[in-house]
Amino acid sequence: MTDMLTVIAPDGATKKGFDAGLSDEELVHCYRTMLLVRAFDDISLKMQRSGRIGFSIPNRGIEATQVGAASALRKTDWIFPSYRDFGMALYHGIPTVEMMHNMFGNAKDSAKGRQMPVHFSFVEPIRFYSISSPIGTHIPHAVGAAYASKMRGEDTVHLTSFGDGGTSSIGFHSGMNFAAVWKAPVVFLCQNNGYAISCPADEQTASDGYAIKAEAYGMPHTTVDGNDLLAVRQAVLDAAERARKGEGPTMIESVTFRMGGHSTSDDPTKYVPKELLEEWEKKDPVERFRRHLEKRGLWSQDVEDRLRKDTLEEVRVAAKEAEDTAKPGLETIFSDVYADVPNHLREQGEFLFDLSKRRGEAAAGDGEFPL
Amino acid sequence: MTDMLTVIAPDGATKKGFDAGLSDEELVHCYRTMLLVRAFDDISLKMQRSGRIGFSIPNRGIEATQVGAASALRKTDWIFPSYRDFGMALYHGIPTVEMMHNMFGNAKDSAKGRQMPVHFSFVEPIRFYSISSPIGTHIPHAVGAAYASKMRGEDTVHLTSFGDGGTSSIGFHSGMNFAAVWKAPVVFLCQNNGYAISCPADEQTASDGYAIKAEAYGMPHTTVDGNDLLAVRQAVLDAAERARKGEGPTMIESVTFRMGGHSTSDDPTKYVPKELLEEWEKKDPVERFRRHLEKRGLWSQDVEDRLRKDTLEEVRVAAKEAEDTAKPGLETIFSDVYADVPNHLREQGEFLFDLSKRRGEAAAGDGEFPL
Amino acid sequence: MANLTLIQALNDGLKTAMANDDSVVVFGEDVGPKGGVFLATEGLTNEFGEQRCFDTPLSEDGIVGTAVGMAMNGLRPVAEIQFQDFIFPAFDQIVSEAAKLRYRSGGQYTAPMVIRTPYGGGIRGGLYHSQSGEAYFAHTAGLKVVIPSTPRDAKGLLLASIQDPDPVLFLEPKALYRSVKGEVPEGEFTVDLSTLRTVREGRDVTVFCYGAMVPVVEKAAAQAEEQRGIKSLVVDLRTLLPLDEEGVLEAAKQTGRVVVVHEAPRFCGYGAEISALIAENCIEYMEAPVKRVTGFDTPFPNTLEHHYLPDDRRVLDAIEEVYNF
Amino acid sequence: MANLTLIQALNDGLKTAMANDDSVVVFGEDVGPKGGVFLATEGLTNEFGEQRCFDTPLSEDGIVGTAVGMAMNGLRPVAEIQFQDFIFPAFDQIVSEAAKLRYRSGGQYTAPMVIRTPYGGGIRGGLYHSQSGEAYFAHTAGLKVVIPSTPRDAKGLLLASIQDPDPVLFLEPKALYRSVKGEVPEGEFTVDLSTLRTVREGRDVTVFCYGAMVPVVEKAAAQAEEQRGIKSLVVDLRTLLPLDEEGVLEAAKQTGRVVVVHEAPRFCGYGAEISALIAENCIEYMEAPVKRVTGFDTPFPNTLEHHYLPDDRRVLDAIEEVYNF
Ligand SMILES: Cc1ncc(C[n+]2csc(CCOP(=O)(O)OP(=O)(O)O)c2C)c(N)n1
Ligand SMILES: Cc1ncc(C[n+]2csc(CCOP(=O)(O)OP(=O)(O)O)c2C)c(N)n1
Ligand SMILES: [Mg+2]
Ligand SMILES: [Mg+2]
Repeated sequence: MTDMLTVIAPDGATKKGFDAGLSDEELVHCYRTMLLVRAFDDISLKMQRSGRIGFSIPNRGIEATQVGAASALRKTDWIFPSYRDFGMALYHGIPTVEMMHNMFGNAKDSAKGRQMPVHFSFVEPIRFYSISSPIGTHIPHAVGAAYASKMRGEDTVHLTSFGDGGTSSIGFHSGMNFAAVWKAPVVFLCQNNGYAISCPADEQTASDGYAIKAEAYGMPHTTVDGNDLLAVRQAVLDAAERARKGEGPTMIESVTFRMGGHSTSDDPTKYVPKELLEEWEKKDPVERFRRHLEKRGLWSQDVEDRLRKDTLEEVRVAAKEAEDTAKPGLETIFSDVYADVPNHLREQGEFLFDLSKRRGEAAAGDGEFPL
Repeated sequence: MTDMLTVIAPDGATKKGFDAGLSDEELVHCYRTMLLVRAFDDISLKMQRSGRIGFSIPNRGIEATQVGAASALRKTDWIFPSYRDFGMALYHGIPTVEMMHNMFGNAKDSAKGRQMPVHFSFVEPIRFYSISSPIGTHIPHAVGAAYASKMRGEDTVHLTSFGDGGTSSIGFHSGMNFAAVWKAPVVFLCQNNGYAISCPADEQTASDGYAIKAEAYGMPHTTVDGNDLLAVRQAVLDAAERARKGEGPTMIESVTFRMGGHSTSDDPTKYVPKELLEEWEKKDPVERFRRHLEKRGLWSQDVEDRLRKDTLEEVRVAAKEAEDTAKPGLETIFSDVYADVPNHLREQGEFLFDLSKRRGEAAAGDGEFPL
Repeated sequence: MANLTLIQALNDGLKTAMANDDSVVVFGEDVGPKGGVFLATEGLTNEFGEQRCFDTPLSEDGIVGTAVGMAMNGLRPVAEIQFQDFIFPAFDQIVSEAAKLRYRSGGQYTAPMVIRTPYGGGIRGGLYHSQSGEAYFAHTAGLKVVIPSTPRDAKGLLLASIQDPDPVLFLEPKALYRSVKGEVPEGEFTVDLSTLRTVREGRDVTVFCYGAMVPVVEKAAAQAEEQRGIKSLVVDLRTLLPLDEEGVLEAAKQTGRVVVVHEAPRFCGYGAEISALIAENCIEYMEAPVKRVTGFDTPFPNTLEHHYLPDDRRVLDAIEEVYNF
Repeated sequence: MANLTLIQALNDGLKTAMANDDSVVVFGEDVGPKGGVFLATEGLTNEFGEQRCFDTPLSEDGIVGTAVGMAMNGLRPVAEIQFQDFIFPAFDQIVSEAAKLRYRSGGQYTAPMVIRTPYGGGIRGGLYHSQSGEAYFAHTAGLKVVIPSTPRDAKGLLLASIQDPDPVLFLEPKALYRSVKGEVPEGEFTVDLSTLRTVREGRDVTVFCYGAMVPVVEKAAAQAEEQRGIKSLVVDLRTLLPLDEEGVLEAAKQTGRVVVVHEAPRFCGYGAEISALIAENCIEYMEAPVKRVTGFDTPFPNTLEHHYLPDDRRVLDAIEEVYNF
């Protein structure tokens, strides 16, 4: 295994004179964001179990990669995320309630309740690209968007995030190849979290890690300790720098571990060895960063208690508001298929409006379908 | 550029004591096969220009790669060829006339006149897999077939051949990855002939050559001088050996040059620099091997004259026979869609038979359609 | 006979096929130790070993492409695509390769294989875990397209598909995986492909349906009879390609009034072919124009999916409409 | 006005679009220096530079996938797929991404882009250089599907497609590239999408067609009139999705006798939707069942392609059949 870029030692220390380029406030913001992701995870899981939402994706273990990467980007950059990148959105100040609107698929959801939970889409305050379920399809999108930025002479960076499993997708192959040929300003962030649902690395590919796949495309690559927030930040900063200078794309493999199930529908105990999980729990990225803050004198039990209370409260309030928000209107079934609603859709819409009037919304209860 | 495996020096000499493992007869057979490919090319081009056939694919420049690779395989092995691998079929004794039947798409064509010319399919005397126009789709087929052989404990090798452009296809990405994970007995032969139609290497990929792409899959790879028949043979022998021993797949990049157009519809002068072509003409693979035979005392002008006369004659006779063979019957439009002809196809067939009876075959002239 | 859910019947079918034929191999994403996200392949790796039931890398193109290679070289691959929504990366391998191999090679190479995949709505899956793509495949000569709606058919059609000499796309109505239960013969047994199933007899209106819409239509047909005395002939198409066209026309002629139901969008959906076939071939028997009840011509929504999916009320309205035409 | 072939009109359309809008970029395999295998893009790299017209690696998935990214970030990409037969590796990007992006993002991200590709038979291309896949795409909500049949429409519809806010699949009848010539307005001009073109007036039989079948139908219609005095109303659909359904029904009602013609296989082909639409919506006007004249339900053959493709004789027979019904 190629050795990894590391900045924060297990005990939280960094090399003398190392400068992460983050103010104390920003460092604390990073920590708070990770706690916010955990709060979001925990409350979402509870809500899913109690049937208040249908589905969620746990982020436990990946927080440092998400937040470290996000901290290296500007608001003018684009993020082409996977469905396991909550922290990137939260770091850049996308309101928790906006994300909860999506979890509930309500009328205020930017996706208008059309997508499953965790399929976020935002344009403000940063472009957090609409998440698609198919794996890897967003990778060439980042490359095309980057080509456009480059053609206009902007110094915008396009970061696309995907998993270890995502490297087997066709979008990875075409996206990496096109980006390298075009010297497009893209950062390819592969989050190697050990599994693709139940498929472990050695069944996913025979390569020694994932970063080396960049060799196939003549693209520079680095491997970083994904549980080390500052290491991930540094790797993305360097890659973004190259991109802005017109030197082309970089692939970063962030080695981390999915400490939860793949989703709320998954039972990882069926395939994740207990010892492996325990081993990684010792490397918890949040605890690692906490120690770093402590060494810097930015952490105390008070701070901890306040942040945890805050973040839990923030998520609770957001969940409550989202849950109390009305469902999308019937018209959302027919709008946004095209810029204008064509006649056949107008007719189909009128049919449905009329039908639901005749039957009264009563019949429009959810969960009618089994499974 | 990684250095290449070479066996035959430009002057035809090989290192002292080098043994290609080929008898004199076999060495001459290799040479004759290359001449046969050239004869096939030349006559096909003439026939296409005079409208006797619709299309052909030139092989000039690639003969050593085709024949060298074929010479390393057993009759029990499978070849999953590209459309530019005539030499592999001819080396293994697939009758020239069988190939001509396909060029004319007549009743004796193994594809029953359904495919374009050069889309060969054979099962005897070696499995030369049905050629498909879509690039790269045959690569995972070789991997699946290899999995089956491995599962049954056979020592069969599956060689799949594709071009530099083919490495950008999705079949390359999935085929290479699956083969490496499964340790499947596959030899991936990438014929880097400089162009994908008009697209040169540097627009196809940013990698330094193509063999290095195997790194992405944790697969061993070699780069060979593709105009050196014995070097290609050696590389394939070694890869096949690994495969038979259960050590898994190998990727071989054969560096050569397409000295003709992409096809009879292409005008390469629009995009191939004159100097580049001239440079490669000096490296002609047939001449290179001829010198080697001469050094071995296997070549004389008499031999040359006889072989050239022979091969031209063989192709002419084959072409004549194929041209004189009847067209496929109307039923071939409806058979082989499924193992049995379902009712709706039976009805459609009867409709067509009846129609062509009513109109008399007269109306069934070709080339009615423009372009 | 055992009383099984549809997913249990599929699992039973796979076990039966693997036990009776060593050349049957099952693979796909998460089908091994995890047993598939819907547990259709649960226990297979344990029982038959890692060589015969195993996980693959995340590539549908690779899954289908290697299945074609296995099939041409003596195996009987049964590949799983985790959701039909994710089959499109393999579209080229299915449409250009598996479906055309026998034809283009004059029968020298063939692809006897099965691609299993869960399709359809009802699980709050939104755009990408709910689609019904049958029409994309039913337009493809050389392919067979099968959709069961009962546990018995699920096993019998699956075994027939695995034994079939041609490639079969086997679409599984995920909404019915656990919601329907029924008697299923034990061990080897098959249900012939390209045969229709009469779900309910009736002389007033003929309703064609398949997959997860069958129980919905049954419910509507029962209501039509109870509430209005309209007797519906309900036909489960089961095999969409090749279709038993004679059987379809027969069933249409029996009532002269036809409703076609599917979840997929209407425009260029499978129902268009059924509607066209009937209108073109038995116009003289028709008392009313064919009525299609389908999903809307939009992507599949999430929160409002129950408004998108045809339900018994919409089917009942249609039955009455053609009856009263 | 200039007298151009269809391929010249397309080239003129691309030049016009690129000259009037810097955000228009053209790319695909061999579209640069070579000018495309059919020369549709000839001269563009010279005139507009390598940044705006360039070759790509051999990946349709990459071509369409990057086009989506360009489109959402301010460019107007016009991607070429060398043959429609080779579009399937991009099927996922077209169907799952381009077509669904606006919907799934609530309009935050959109994909105004054009995918140009030559389709259809007539060049002795066999299985993989002859296909007509329009039905695979016309079933996809969120996508627009356009097929011109004259040089004028080729340019006008192409410019309208490039300006359209939604993704457009622009299918070009390669058999007509050089065989039809006609007057084409110079400079900027558009032909509205989702409008039909009346090719020939007539009150006896309505024939719906598009692309390369239009000249074939015109020939047959002329024969029908000369030889039998049957006057055909010939309609070129031009935009298959979204379809002008009212216009189609209007044209059908005018004669009550309808023939639908396309090259693609019949089963679940585009003609099924037209046939179903008419049978369902204007049965009371119909004097005869709709007749479909299509390719056979097989892959596309090579040597015998002239038997596979509908020709004027087959169309004429159909016109007479519905006329004499
Ligand atoms: C094309 C496609 N195939 C299959 C799936 C089903 N699926 C959803 S997530 C997933 C695993 C992804 O693993 P990885 O890329 O490592 O990301 P992670 O979930 O570990 O973050 C699979 C197979 C899908 N969404 N898309
Ligand atoms: C999927 C697909 N896209 C495009 C084409 C059109 N095409 C035919 S050959 C070719 C170039 C192939 O180049 P390469 O792989 O280098 O093989 P070569 O012809 O040089 O031997 C292209 C683009 C195709 N056949 N299939
Ligand atoms: Mg993972
Ligand atoms: Mg090449």
